[in-house]
Amino acid sequence: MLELRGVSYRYPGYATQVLRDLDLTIADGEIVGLVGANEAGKSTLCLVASGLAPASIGGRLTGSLLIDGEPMTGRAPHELAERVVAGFQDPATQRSGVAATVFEEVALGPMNLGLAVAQTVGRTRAALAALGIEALAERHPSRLSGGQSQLVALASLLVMRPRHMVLDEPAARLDPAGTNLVAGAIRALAATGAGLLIAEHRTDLLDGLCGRIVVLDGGCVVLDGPAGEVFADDRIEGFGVEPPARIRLARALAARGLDPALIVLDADATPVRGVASPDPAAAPSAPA
Amino acid sequence: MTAIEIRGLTHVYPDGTRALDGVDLVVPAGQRLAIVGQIGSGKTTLVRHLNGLLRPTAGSVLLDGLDVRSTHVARLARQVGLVFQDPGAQIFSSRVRAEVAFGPRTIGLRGAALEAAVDGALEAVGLTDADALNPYDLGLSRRKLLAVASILAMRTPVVVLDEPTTGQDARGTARIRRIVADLAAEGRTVITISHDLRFVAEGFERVAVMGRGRVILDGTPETVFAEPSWPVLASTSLEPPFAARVGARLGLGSTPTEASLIEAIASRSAEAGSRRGSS
Amino acid sequence: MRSGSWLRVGLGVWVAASVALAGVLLTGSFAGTVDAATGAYTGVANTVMLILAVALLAGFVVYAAVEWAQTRSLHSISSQFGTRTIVLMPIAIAINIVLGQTVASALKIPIYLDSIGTILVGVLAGPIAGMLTGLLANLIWTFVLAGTPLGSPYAWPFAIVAAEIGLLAGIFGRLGFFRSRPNTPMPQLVAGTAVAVLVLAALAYWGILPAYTKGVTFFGDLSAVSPFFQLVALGIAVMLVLAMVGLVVIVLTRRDLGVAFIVVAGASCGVVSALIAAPIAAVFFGGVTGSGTDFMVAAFQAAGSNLHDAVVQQSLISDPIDKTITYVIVFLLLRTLSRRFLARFPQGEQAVGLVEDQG
Amino acid sequence: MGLVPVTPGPSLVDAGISPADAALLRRLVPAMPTAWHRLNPLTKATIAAGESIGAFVLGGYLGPLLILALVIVPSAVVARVAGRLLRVSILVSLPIAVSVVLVTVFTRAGPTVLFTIGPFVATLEGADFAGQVLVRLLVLATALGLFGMTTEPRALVFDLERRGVSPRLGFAAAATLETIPAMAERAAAIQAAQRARGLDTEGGIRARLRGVLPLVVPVVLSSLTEVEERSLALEVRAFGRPGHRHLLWTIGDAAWERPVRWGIVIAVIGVGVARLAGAWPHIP
Repeated sequence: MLELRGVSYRYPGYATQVLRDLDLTIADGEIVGLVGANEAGKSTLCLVASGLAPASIGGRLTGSLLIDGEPMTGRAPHELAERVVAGFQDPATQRSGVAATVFEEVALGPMNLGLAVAQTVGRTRAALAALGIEALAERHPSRLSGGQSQLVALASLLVMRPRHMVLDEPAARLDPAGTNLVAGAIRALAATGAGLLIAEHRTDLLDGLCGRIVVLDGGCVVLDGPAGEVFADDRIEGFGVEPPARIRLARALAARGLDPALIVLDADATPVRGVASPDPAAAPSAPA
Repeated sequence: MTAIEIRGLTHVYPDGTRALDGVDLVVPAGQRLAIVGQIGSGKTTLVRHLNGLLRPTAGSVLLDGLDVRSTHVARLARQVGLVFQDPGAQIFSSRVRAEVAFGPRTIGLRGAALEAAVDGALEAVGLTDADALNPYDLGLSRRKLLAVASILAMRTPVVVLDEPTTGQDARGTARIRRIVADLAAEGRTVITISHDLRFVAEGFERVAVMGRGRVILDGTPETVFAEPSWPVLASTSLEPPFAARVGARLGLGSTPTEASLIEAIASRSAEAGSRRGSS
Repeated sequence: MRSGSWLRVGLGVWVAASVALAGVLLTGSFAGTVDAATGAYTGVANTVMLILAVALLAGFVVYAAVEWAQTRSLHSISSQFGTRTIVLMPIAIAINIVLGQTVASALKIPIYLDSIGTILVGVLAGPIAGMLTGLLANLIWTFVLAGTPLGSPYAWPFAIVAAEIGLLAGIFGRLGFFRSRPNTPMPQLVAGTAVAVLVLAALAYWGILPAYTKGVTFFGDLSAVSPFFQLVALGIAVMLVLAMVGLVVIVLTRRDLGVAFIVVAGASCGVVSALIAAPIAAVFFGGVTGSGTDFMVAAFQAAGSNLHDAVVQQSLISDPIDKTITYVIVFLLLRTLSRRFLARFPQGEQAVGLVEDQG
Repeated sequence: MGLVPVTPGPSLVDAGISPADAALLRRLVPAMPTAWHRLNPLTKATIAAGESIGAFVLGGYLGPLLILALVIVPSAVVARVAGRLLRVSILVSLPIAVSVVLVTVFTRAGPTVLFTIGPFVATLEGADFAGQVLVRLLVLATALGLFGMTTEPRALVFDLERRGVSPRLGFAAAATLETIPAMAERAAAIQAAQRARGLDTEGGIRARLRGVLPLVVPVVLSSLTEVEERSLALEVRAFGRPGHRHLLWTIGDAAWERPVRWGIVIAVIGVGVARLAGAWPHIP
């Protein structure tokens, strides 16, 4: 369980509070989506939730970060590493730059923890298998596609066996092929039972993946609830968040006086053929 | 205004990779063109020929009939403004305003004209009240808008945007769409490279699909995203926009944008309604 | 500092002093006289400077060894090296190698500019981090990059010079020489510039000119000196005056006294580096570096200086220019940096004078 | 000296590692085709440093040439890199060699004149000094070239870490390999971006001077952004944790290699002190 209680934070050298008296709880195994306009504080929240702010960055945190009820104040970053980890946008800067193979890159974390070679090898194999990238084990980490590099970065986090993972726009810099790879990987991470907090603009990626959605505006949590409810809430556009396609289309149809049910999408947001085909017989009584 | 003619353009990099393999593309002045295709299909290489950063190995690039090779790069910058994908590759001033002023000042603007160009560009990207800030105190999204502003201020007849919507939120993308529309309204040619096919379908009148260094499909969003073209899109690992997929599934023909999809459904229902009314 | 650390520092200083003394006695530098036969000037200054640098390094090694013996760890040193400083090092080394070559080739003048990264680390992360980065940079340039096109087998002897550059940059950074002082009031501006010009003149008079006029005072009898050297000394004097006039103009127009501070710091680092690098270049490479400055060495030798003096005379021209330009570039860089970066480095905010209440 | 057989491969702790994993770990170890490659990296580094400092300390022609003939060349033959080593060493030392000849031959004062070209007088002493410097440079280039071609930098860094050097310093050294090419690419991309905004980089000195800051500042600023992101990514993987790490693989260190290393160090220091104290006989 990861908790932020009454958290406010400002960066070193700056007076403005970027997060203001914010509460957030992520239960074990829960997948939470974090949305909000740019500079609403999403990245800062990710840094605070992973303990990097203030442990690594410095700055001023009031309130507390608790993991399984234990306050993390004053802990060094490496003490947090087995509890909560953070992933970032750019696959290149998440590479250590000192490993000649993907296997050694992923094994870096356990080695830093001082584990015995047998344990490091075991954990690394498990992490590569969980994300389905065993085939990349002996490839050079800098000669992979954007999507593959991001998967290696996620494996390098999973190998730490954290209870919580915070991912700040993991697919932001990827092409469609890479984005699909990462979306699949996130589902695999969810299946390992780790709690996930994922910051992302494209609500379609979060729709159907996250149980809960938190909306951030001006450094405060303004909405926190089940994904279906939050995405259907009309206020989110005011917070600079665009609802997923299915809701946009439903609203557009309703605005034209048509029945929103004309377009029905199955779980992974692909249009279902037939059900909504406006066959005169099956068409509901469209308003005259 | 500037029309662009690209004839049989081929480019082979020193390490032997054949990035462009005979590209033919004519872009009339004032057109909004989107170039799409997977990473490595030659998109960025192509646009770098427009402002002379790269020289053709074979073929030619003409700006208003003038061969790019005969013009000095610094002077080409007056005609073709190129906004790079990574804002960090350009920003070097300690104030937003000074950063935007760099381009126009380098091509010779001074005094009131310079200030007007800067103000106009800051206004277009919504950074008017942030002009005294340090560019690195802006978030990544506003830094990208700053990079766009620094090119807009040069008032070039051709503006090229490389992946403008990456990392932008809904408001940022909407602002970029407005900028594209305003530029087109002023009769300037706008070319973008983008993976965001919804932004492409909604904001551009022509789409050139590139695959392995060639233009493999060229047409309006309606034709390029229609179901018959899907195999070609797949060959350069592109997925048609969501609205196009829904439209095809519902047998409504080509609906590249959500607006066109709703329109098609509305007309289909009205038609069904009238048939039932008359039977 | 706790008692243990007094012991370490005391031992380190004692060893450094003894190494310096032994060095001087061994090479008999203090007896520096004008060499009767060729009238050449036995370069007292540079051998002393080299000995001091070696002594400093020996003192540092002893300090570290004692700390290791006491605590089985090098905490007082490694704590200076947070993750951020360690990650900055390879990037600083890459900046040295890549940026130095790109800018030097862009400007097409024979300066090295290969210490921008080392100076940056010194200012942002502190003197010891700067020193170690300088040392590591040259060793890596030779050993780790050996066999690659970028590697240079001739970089490692100058590791000690790079260490000194990093150390000085760290000290100047801590003392605030890199602080921009925008729109300083006019009286302070004039006073500050005057002091800077005086310091530069003194630095030139005692540091640079002696190597060219064979120990003869500027206004004294010039006849004993070969005409070639009179010309060179005159040329340097004119160049220095021009530089100072330029400095005054820049400081007054930009109203930033910081420029005066940084030029003084750059020039002094240039002189110190020249004095240390000269003997190394002479001993290891016969005074040759393969770059444009070799022709100056040849010219001085043709005019009668022996190898040692010729190299000193050459580096006393090129190093101060190179280091001053590098210091000014780093100064302008720091002025552009947003607090977002500076605040996260151990000495970042202190170097640029943004120390805000952290409370 | 380099022909003595080396103990088999890297030492692998086989406790609790499956055969498949053990095979994988062996594949991680850089290829070491010859006996010379299989020497411990620190030994090869000490040999390279010993050869180059020895050449300077011995001075003259005989010393450096003996080092070259009796140590460097045979080792290069054993390591099967002799051809490439010669080519690369010549290439690397050519620019500096040309300067040495020009500077010393023509400017060193000396009684015996060989020939004169215009104002320049070539003296025998000049040629002799130039010859000595050239031989030293050749030894330096070949010694370090041989080390570079037969040792994977990461092997040296891991070996030093095994001996107690902090992994953080090892990281700084090893990370340079990937950082430098990336920095070169970034500088080129930035120069392209600024030229796209009208910055003229081929003009006169004033134009070029104006081009310095628009190139230097973005390179440094974007590097500092990268430092920030890299630091966070490493902290999250417990990079900051003090203490010993169990490395996946290390290069074996044969029993005889330690005395050889110390022998080289002592020999070079001995000759150096003797030379300083003037007790060393002058050999040409």
